[in-house]
Amino acid sequence: MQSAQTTFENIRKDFPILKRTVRDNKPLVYLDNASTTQKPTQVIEAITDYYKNHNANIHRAVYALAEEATELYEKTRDKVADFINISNREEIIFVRGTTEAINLVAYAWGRTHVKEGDIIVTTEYEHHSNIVPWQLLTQEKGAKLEYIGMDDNGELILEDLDKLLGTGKVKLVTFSLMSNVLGTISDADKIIAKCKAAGVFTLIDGAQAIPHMKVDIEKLDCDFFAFSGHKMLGPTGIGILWVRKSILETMKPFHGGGDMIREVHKYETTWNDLPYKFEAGTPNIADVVGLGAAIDYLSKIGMDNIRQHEIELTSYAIDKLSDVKGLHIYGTKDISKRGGVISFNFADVHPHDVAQIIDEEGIAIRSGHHCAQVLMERLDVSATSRASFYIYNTKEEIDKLINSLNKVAKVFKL
Amino acid sequence: MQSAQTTFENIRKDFPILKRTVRDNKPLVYLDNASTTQKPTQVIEAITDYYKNHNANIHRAVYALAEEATELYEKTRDKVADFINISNREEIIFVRGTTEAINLVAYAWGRTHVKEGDIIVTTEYEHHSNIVPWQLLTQEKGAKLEYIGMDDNGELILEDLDKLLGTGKVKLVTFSLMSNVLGTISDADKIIAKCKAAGVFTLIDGAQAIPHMKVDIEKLDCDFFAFSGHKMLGPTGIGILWVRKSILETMKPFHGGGDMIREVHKYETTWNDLPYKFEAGTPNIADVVGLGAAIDYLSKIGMDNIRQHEIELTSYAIDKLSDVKGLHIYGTKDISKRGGVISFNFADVHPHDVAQIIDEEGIAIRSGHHCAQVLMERLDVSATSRASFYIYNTKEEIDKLINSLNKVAKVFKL
Amino acid sequence: MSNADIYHEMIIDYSRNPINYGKIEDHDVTFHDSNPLCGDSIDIDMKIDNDKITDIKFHGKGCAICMACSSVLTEIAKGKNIDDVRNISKNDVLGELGLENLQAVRIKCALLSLKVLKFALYSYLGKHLKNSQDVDKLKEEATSLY
Amino acid sequence: MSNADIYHEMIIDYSRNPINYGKIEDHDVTFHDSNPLCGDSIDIDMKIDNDKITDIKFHGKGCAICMACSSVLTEIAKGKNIDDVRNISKNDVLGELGLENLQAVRIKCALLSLKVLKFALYSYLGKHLKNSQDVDKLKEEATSLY
Ligand SMILES: Cc1ncc(COP(=O)(O)O)c(C=O)c1O
Ligand SMILES: Cc1ncc(COP(=O)(O)O)c(C=O)c1O
Repeated sequence: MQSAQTTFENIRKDFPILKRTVRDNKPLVYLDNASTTQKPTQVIEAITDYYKNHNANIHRAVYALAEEATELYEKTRDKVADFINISNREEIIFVRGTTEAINLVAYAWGRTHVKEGDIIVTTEYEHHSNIVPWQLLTQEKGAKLEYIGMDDNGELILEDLDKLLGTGKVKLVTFSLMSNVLGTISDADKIIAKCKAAGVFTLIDGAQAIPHMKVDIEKLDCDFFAFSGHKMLGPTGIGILWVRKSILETMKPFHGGGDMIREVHKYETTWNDLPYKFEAGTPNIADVVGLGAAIDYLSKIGMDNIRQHEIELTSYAIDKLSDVKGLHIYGTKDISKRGGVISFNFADVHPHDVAQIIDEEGIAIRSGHHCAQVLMERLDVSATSRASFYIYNTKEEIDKLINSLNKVAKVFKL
Repeated sequence: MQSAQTTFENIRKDFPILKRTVRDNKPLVYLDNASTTQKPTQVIEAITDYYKNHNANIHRAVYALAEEATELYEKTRDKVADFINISNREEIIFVRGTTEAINLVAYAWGRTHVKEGDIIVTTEYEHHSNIVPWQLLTQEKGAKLEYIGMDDNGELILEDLDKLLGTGKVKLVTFSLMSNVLGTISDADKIIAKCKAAGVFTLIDGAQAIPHMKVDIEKLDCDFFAFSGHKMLGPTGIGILWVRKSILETMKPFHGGGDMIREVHKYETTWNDLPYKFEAGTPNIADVVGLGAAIDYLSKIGMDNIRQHEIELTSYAIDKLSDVKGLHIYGTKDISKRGGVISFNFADVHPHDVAQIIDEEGIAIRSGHHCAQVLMERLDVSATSRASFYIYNTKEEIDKLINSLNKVAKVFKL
Repeated sequence: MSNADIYHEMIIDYSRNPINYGKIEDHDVTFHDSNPLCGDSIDIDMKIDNDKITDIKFHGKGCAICMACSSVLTEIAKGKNIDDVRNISKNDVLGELGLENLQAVRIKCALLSLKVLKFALYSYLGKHLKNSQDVDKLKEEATSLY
Repeated sequence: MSNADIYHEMIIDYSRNPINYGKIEDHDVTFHDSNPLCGDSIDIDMKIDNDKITDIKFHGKGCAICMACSSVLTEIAKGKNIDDVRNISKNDVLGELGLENLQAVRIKCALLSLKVLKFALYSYLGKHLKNSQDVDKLKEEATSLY
């Protein structure tokens, strides 16, 4: 491994899109990484190499290409297992993304195991994809959806969890390891310990955590874990659901179709082994291969170095933003408890207007509810502006963001 | 449009993989197109251009990249609408492939509208992905799955349909427009007319038809239509579900999450407009763009020219194969009723052994049950060998296939 | 038009001091909608007397564009006959603020209130009119605004 | 080894004339499994007397590799003690036919019958043995064969 310093200096040249200019010839400053990340040449080339040299449908055919494609596809499963530190590759299911992963659990586990009167617990700072599937499930089953509240520092109120667990009716506690709005890193160890003591399953939405810090699932000891490839330098259209095998074995199939069956007869069917039982149809083979390349790329830099880089950027940004008059940052300022996601509001200017004005300077940030309307209600705002960082971002880019905010101030006569 | 002749002569150079050699330096002869097709440079470049120049999450952000990405994504929806001739772009839902499309219908339509005692009708020559989802649904609901039988010519026995419709209990008739094993083109006009007369919905599995012939959904007048991008020169991981709007409006959401909602509150949620209600989470943006390029490519050649090219190849292949001693071809030999898919068995040699031996000559065909075990039972075989053609295949390649079969005969002392 | 030029004086003013902002407690019709992608959310209340919009107010949350357009729209509609209000086009609203070339994603901010207004009329007319086909056209119009 | 070289005399012979092919009507144990990807399907019946496999037969459908390996495997197992049969490894079967370097997708054809045999023993021992941990190891072995 190279030293972290040199690594991050050289990283930008791996990302072709960073050479782009936008609007009036302004260099692109991409600060919407919590939404999706850019892709390095290594990932793009893994995909093109797949199509130019190995493309075939997998698992079934005996010819050379099919053999190569199958091997490339299955190799990524091993890489994922390694990356999140789990020993059983059969527990890894390829899906489209975090959203599909959580819905798969809600259907294939939830529809079997959740009954009338049961409680599913989520949190006030979840992404819609970790709320809506549980609303659909609990409404269908006559079960209840309850929330762990958030304090004004942007941290979960674990007493809420204690109270809910005390009812004895909780079947599942689900929470994001890192909030996509506030960047808060949840105290997963504590939550999981409480749930384990109560005999309750835990699902972690790892969409924001996985790209930005080392995650060791064996150590976390949760039961379900979901994340998306496109937020970790990988292609769109691919994500991971990990489920503990003993639970996976109690789950009904979700999608029916090719590859997930053992024997199909007219009126009954038996299922394939894990994980294939949950991978019906032709999978997104090329993007699985691309995800493998993304994992290689991240591993080479080292997740701890990435976390360190983001801590530096985020501290710097919080400092600078705090100096902007009228600008309010949400969530904790304790850097050890947050990732590189900063949500803010700027005086009375609506976040859309902020985003649009600074877009003219080439700066890409997100504005809106960030698919977290329950959190917006909790914060009593309709929207926030959000800047989020990744490995290729620099302090100079943060300076540009700050400068562009001056323009907003001017336009809105702040 | 160029003349068909020149078009097909020049096509091979668009496909980088066709320059590959396999095994002992043998030029690749790819004849497994019913499984997945190869990709032209134009499609591969659309994907890389997306990642190198436009990548961003779609629909929500106001910055330049997001605007470009959204436009590219939505433009493919228009291309698809055009390609299958439907006027309402809101009826087009992006999914992973045919399998997800059919499962979406089974969940989001079936779970609401199919009741105990109802009948779902499929056919004996369906792919598992058009059987298993209906087994799961009917078993859950106490409904029944029934089959339209197939005659010895490989065609559907429409009297079976008449009898089933006569019960008055049929809710849906689902069938593939082209069989992936026999190549039979279903008599969709007749089936749909019968179903319409009985007030019964129809779903068409278009996975095999769409890549190989002009399909006009408005004219077909079915209610649901599903197909996969990867079988029509497009990337893996993307497919289409089309649903008539009046039906789509009666369907419950399937996956819950980002983008499919209108407003999320803690305990209730309202849904987004069509088609977004059914596109939860970050979609497979890059591969949607790639699919758009595939449609452009196919449209430029012209679907009628493609069909004509395949008729020539298929007639030629059937003629040549018929001359091979001990070789049995399944299905009709009436070329107007079949596409470019030929399933056969060669004396007493198991299809795997056939496929493996000719793989040494660089020839890629499929062997096995082709995800159609119900059909295998009907044919009373455990497997077949299958060669399937596409725009880049040539008569010379068919000659090579025939020659390679001589080697099989020699090894197995036929 | 550069995208930033849309933030001229009038827009900024309206966003801070929207006109016709508020509720009408004894409205004859009210309608609410929101933009699923950005969270902008608008309610419109109306008093209707003898086929005439005698009063109209809006409230909700939105960006400067959304607020300015809602102000302009309600101003255009106030005092007009239903038939005239039905015919308000998107360019009537956008033109007033020089926003004809707004980018696609912001068009939704600009026209949310027009959509809400059309749906409000649709729901009002549904209760008070015989010709349902005519009313359905209004719904179509509202749905296809953006 | 070129992949085509696997089709030597012995394999072709066994595929046409498998040995130990058929059913045992009064078997003490029987097991069925299939390969989900290619459709190969094998049943094994056994007579077991005093911890000894006194008779073993297989039937089903499969390619030449599958048939030849099933023939060889049943031949190895016949007359042996359960403990010895438990210890049959994949190389015992593959080695007999010179198939050690078979490509991944065909390994499943070659070892399907060994998997079925191990599962059959597992199910037999499950009914006749006390030491369940020991039996579970057998299941693990069978599951992880390929
Ligand atoms: C007729 C038919 N239906 C459905 C499918 C399933 O398509 P996919 O695997 O892309 O979901 C296929 C191809 O495998 C097919 O040939
Ligand atoms: C915390 C969190 N969960 C879930 C998701 C949904 O991921 P995807 O859109 O890739 O399905 C996201 C990102 O949008 C997220 O940030």
